[in-house]
Amino acid sequence: MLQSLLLLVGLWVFFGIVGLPTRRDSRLVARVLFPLGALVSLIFAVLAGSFLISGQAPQGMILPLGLPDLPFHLRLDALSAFFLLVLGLVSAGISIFSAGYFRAGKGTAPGLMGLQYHVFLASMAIVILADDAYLFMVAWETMALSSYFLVTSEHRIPEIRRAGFLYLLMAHVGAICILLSFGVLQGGSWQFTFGAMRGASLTPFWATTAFVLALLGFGAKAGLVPLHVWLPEAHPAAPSPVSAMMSGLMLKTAVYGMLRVSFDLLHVRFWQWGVLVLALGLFSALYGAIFAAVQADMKRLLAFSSIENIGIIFTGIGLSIVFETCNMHLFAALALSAALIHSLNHALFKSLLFLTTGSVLHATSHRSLGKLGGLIRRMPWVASFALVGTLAIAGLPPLNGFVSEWLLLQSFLFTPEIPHAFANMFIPLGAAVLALTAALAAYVMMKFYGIVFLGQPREDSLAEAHDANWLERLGLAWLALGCILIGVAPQIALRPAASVTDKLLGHSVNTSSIWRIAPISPQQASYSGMVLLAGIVGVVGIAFLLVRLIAHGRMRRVPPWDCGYQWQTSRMQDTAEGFGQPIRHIFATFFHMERDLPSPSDTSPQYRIYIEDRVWRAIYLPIARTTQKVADLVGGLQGGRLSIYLLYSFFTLIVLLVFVL
Amino acid sequence: MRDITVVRQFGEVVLAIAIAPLFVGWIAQCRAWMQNRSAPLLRQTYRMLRKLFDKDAAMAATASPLFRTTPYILFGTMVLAAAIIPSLATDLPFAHAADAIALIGLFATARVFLSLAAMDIGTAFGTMGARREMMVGFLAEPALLMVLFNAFLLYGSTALPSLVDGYRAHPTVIDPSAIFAAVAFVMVLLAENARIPIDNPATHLELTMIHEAALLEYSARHLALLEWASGLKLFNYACIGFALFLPWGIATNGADSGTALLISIAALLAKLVVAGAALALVESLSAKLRIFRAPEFLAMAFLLAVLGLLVHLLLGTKLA
Amino acid sequence: MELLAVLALPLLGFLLLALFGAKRAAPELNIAVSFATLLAAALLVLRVELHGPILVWHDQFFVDAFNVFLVGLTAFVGFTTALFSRPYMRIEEFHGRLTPQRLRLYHAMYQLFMAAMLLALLTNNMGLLWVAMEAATLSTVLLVSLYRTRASLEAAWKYFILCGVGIAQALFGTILLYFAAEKALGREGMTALLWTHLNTVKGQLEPRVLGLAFVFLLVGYGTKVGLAPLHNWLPDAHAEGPTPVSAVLSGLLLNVALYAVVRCKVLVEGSIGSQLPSRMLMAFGLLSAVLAAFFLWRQKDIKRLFGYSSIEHMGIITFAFGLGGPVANFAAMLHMTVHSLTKSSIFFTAGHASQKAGTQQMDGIRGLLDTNPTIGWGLLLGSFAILGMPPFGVFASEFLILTTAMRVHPWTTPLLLIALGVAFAAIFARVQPMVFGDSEAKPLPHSPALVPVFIHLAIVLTLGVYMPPALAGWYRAAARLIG
Amino acid sequence: MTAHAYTVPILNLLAACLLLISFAMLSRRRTQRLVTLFAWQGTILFLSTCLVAYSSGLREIYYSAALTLLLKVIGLPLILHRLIYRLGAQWDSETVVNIPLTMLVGLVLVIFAFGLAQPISMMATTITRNTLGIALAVILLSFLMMITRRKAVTQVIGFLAMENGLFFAATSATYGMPMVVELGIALDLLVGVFILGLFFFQIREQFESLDLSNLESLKED
Repeated sequence: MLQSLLLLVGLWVFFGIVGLPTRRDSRLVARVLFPLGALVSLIFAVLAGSFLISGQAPQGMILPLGLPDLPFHLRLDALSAFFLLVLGLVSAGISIFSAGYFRAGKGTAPGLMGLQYHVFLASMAIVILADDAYLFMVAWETMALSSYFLVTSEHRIPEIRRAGFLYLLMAHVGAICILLSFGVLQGGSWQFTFGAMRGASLTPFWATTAFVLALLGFGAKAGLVPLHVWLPEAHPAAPSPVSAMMSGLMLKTAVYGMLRVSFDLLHVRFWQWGVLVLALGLFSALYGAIFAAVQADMKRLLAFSSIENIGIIFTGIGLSIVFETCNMHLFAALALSAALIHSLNHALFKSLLFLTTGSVLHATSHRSLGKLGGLIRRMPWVASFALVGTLAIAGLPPLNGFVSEWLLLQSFLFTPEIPHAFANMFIPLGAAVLALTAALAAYVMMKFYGIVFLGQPREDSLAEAHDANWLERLGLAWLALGCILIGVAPQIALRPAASVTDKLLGHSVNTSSIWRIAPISPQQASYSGMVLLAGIVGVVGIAFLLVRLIAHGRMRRVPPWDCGYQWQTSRMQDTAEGFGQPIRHIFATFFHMERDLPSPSDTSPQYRIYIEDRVWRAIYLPIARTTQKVADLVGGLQGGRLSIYLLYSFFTLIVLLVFVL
Repeated sequence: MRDITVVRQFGEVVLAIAIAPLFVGWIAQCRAWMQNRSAPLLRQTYRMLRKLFDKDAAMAATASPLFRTTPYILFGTMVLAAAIIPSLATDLPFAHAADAIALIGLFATARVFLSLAAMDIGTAFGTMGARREMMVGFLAEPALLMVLFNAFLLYGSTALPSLVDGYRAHPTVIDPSAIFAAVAFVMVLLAENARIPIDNPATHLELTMIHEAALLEYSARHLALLEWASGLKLFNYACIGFALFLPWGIATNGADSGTALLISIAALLAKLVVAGAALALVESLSAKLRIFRAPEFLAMAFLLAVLGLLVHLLLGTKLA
Repeated sequence: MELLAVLALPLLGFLLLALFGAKRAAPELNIAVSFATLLAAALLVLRVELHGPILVWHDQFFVDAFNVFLVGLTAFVGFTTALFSRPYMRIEEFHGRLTPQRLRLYHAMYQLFMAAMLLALLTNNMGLLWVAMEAATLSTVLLVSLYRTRASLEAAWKYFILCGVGIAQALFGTILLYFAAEKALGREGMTALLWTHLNTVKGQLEPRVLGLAFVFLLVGYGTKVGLAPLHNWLPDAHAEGPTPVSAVLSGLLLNVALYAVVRCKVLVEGSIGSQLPSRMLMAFGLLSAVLAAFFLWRQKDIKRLFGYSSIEHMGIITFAFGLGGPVANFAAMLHMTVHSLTKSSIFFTAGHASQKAGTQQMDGIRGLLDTNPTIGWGLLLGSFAILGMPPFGVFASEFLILTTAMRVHPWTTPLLLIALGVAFAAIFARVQPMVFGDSEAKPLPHSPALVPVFIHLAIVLTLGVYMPPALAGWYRAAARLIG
Repeated sequence: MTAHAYTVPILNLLAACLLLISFAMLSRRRTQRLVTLFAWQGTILFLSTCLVAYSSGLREIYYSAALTLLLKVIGLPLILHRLIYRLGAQWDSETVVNIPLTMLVGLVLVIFAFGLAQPISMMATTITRNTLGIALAVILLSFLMMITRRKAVTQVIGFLAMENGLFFAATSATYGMPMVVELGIALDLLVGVFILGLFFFQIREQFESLDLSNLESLKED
């Protein structure tokens, strides 16, 4: 199993290299290599899934590479299998879409792009398979590097370069934190294999240090507030399939790492850890949702929504840690499965949405919401797939987004008394924030879909927008199908998640029932998307027939009424800023806003609003300024005068002499 | 046994569909009395629906399929919701398919579809209505969830029927948090159903309307379905309220004799009459808020609900 | 006798080139001699690998696990630099910055420099080590001042004075060492300064004297390593000398100087039996790494930038040697190897890049990937390698160093984190615009020789994912030796 | 040996002279004077080395004494004089920073050096052991001189004086280093001075003066 998985990874790299020589001609890469890559992804998913369902024992393997005392260890267990499953399922869709998407043009040559893309894919797989710190770090940074190249594929645009720089910087600093965390974890055994780390016994202080460092590192990659700043820059900069990969899959590797370290290596030990993660997750969720609501660029909007979803996932993780440390294993399992399933769901619908933005970009070459609109008539396919994604990410039944949020709320609800008063008070508040976030997400996605696809085109150029080609449609359809299936039959996702929690926590939620999920017990809570869907479809159908029987089908096409208002243009629709207005109004404290409103007498009124992340001013700019100050200070040492230099070495000598005296 | 429950389920749904417009009419009547106007007939709402069904639909030229299917979807979701809520009896097959959280999900779905449809035509007022609808929604929804959480925590279940059963099992218990929850719930109900002080269903004053702005482009049968759906929504909310705070008379598990059913129907009607009157009273006594004040109103509801939750955790009665 | 060849060939080359250095074929001759040296060194290394350490000529010369890989490295980088300098110097001549006479000086001094460093590595006699270091300084002084511009003269002058004074301290340290040693070993047969002998009797050496000696040796050789605050000569010399010289300075000279320091540390620590020398090394290393990182933040000149980056990495290596223990020493030697390979390759690309742009100011260098992809990719990958991005070897050593530090001296890790983070931000922020974007630079008169760049990077990459057992064996043995 | 009765005091006397010359160098303004002083320093070094050689009866010390005579008494001063003459620098003097202060610092250094050398010289077996402290003091003083000087030539003289100090230390502590090393050092020194000579001219033609204030352009700005 493991060998074949490795072989598949090798295949990916091989495809990438094969495509390299084709300089400007993209046919081979697009029409052959990407589809093949998608096929490999599919097989990948099948293998991982079968491993997961069959519940086999973990498989290990050692490659004769790496450092002399530390060859590359690989290991396939339930946790990694689950994330490999996610990787395979989603990347299959993305690769197919990319086959239709990437064309020769400005920016990186297709061959090189293909190489970077597949290396990115492979490195993510290795990150998940790695079983020693060194291989993990190598794969981790390779992942960052390849994605960096993908992000900066259109490096002639300064903003994109800036985004790439910020991204790689954050990634690198985060990586160093993870590395230090491993340094603590090996616990003086000088064995960097995860196996040794599992066995290492750490004092509470060191364990907490390792945990916090890991949280910093993985949080930076996952985009937890306040380490999220790179995310809304990098995602829009990248080509859409890459954004889909980063948001849908790369962030999940960070989730994986967090789970691996906290549950598998550190065997969660203190409830305070859980509360910390919980607080961070909730804050990020709310923060992301609020900022997504005020964005005017569709990809930035989706990026912030990624921050929100990551926040939700970490909320689940934190909750699960709290429960686990309070010996409520069943609820821990519930919360963890919620987090896992939400990872899968987010991977599905977020990549779906990013891909649709890609199609929209190709069709209209506009990213700003203020220039789009009415595309549902020009590109019905993309619009309908996007609708699925929108409803799913908005957490509406009967689609998959609702399932994970439902599970998470369940785990929030049925918390019997937690022995720690504060945690106990914290839980319901958390539930409240989560509910608010979910509702906000609905608002955000409504804005996204409504402005891009509904209403009147805001630009004349949109008239000749064309629908996606068949390969792109195939990719979109694949992901949309995933959203629907998991929504209707949550067991598909719950079973694998349960087998993960079985291995990780020794408990798992009840997945006995076929047609509904009742994680704890049917008396307490149960949900069946299937029945719900059937119910809606049934009632709608009956209603439709009845209406047609009782009444008539007569209908006239008329110009819109709009309260009889006559001179209406497409410019009178709400803009993205308009939709953001209530949020800006309610959560004003979150933003740093600069507005200039036109005066009534203004003949050519200009309305401009500039919204900035407070985090910049609060954290990052001060850091930059201090660095600059210190650098100036240090610069004084190199004053250019030889006698001063001699003085330095003289004093060094004297000081050291005094030291040894 | 099983078929009986199915029959009961079906009967409940039919009843809900049937009397929802009546409830709306009743409220209108009460309001008229209180504002000593001459009241419309009780069956005025039915008439209006019939008239609308007869009319030819005038569909905006730019409308997409989404716009046309939305009324049916809205109606469908509301009917489904009615099927989930234990208005008459508690052992309902559908209740196992979707608990209270799913119920809120359903309402959210309905809202999102309505707003999307409102944006579809691309008129100024349509989009405005959609935006405001969602704004009210994203504040009201969590508030409602929090209200439900109180009961959930108390009875350890998210299925409304089991909540009712729980109440019936311990009729004496009154949780101190209930009072917060009740107030919050009423506020949410007002907001969600486009009632004063948030919105006024009676007017089409462009700048203040919320719900009506969303329906602006609809006509004839589509409008009828939407009106009916909003009537159902109000009815559903009322029933949720009953299930949470005054569950008396609802036929619980086991008690599925005809008499119990009759009692429950009678109880439901009585409650509706009172509730309608009370609602009308509230609406007549309060003035409509500026749109900017609406968030504060709902935030208040949300905070009340959360407060109730904390109160429950502090000095709530613990049940086995 | 490979060892003799290794020492004699560069000297021969020095004489030849001093005579014919101005000829058209001088660069080729230079390459040939360097290649011969490389071959000899390869044979020597092979011999050591097969038959173990060597100790010859009344024990005056020796090769053990610690210096064998350095010998190989020095000869190798010497050869590749000679390869690179052929077109580079031709271009400089074409641009009229150099005359054939200067080229003769350059070639002769280049070989002399190689000879001096190989001698420094191979000699067993601490006194000769000092002489060799001084010779290396003198030859490089002439190389740094090759252009005879104001800036280059100033740089060379500072280099000469600072390193001269430093080396003088080292001499005093050596004298003290001898003073302590002669009691243990006696004056006869000049064995008193032989490292191997000293190492055997280090327990009996007078701790007080050795403590004092170490301070002088550390300050002396440390100046050449470029440890802050003795580093001031380094950026000037790197920026103003011709690029091949910057490459060998960074790639080889610093290594050799550090090698000398470590040899001394082994003796002293064995004698005084306290951790003091290690502590000193750690302090110097940390200080250099942090200061250099902040210096990097304010650079405008590309070669100056990478000069400071050399200081930073030397700091890290010194810190690692200070940490001690098998893992840290191992990592330190690995870092020595990969750093010299990476840094020299970076200087190669940087040199061509600035030749192309006609300036060393980084604002003037833009869009390398456009105009000359090989240079662009070389510089980009090289920078990523030096910044410790896997799978390049630099990451492997930093991985080991950081994890060790985290266990042994956790309080140092925040400083290291700051140093690495700031350095990353500084270098990357400057390399990215040079590599990406558009550019309007003219093509070069001679096609650049970038084969060495990619050979170096390939080796560094390999070391990141696979280490040949022989090398690992030497590292381990040397790590044990250093303790 | 009875010789020791005289040799040791004489040696100490010579050492004292050495220290005195170093202080004189620290205070001298005129470049040419400095060269002369440097020559004197070499002479004293030569004498003391001969004395040590005589008293210890070691052949090789005679060689190194000869080396000193050639290099430090005749060779280098001659070269320096020629240089200064050729550079036309014989009359130029420089403003040394506040001589009394420098003297004070020098004094402190001497004390420091003695304190440092005291315990070590106790261990020495040589008859000249007490002079080790003086050697160290000479080194530090010439270091101080290099720091305070502004002119290229004077800085070099300081550098050479430091070499003298080192040589003196070698002889006084251990009767000199092994011959190979001695030769190597001497060679390096010679080459170094040649290179410096080269430099003077290059610097002159570039900057029209040997004032080090010209060589301060390479810095962080």
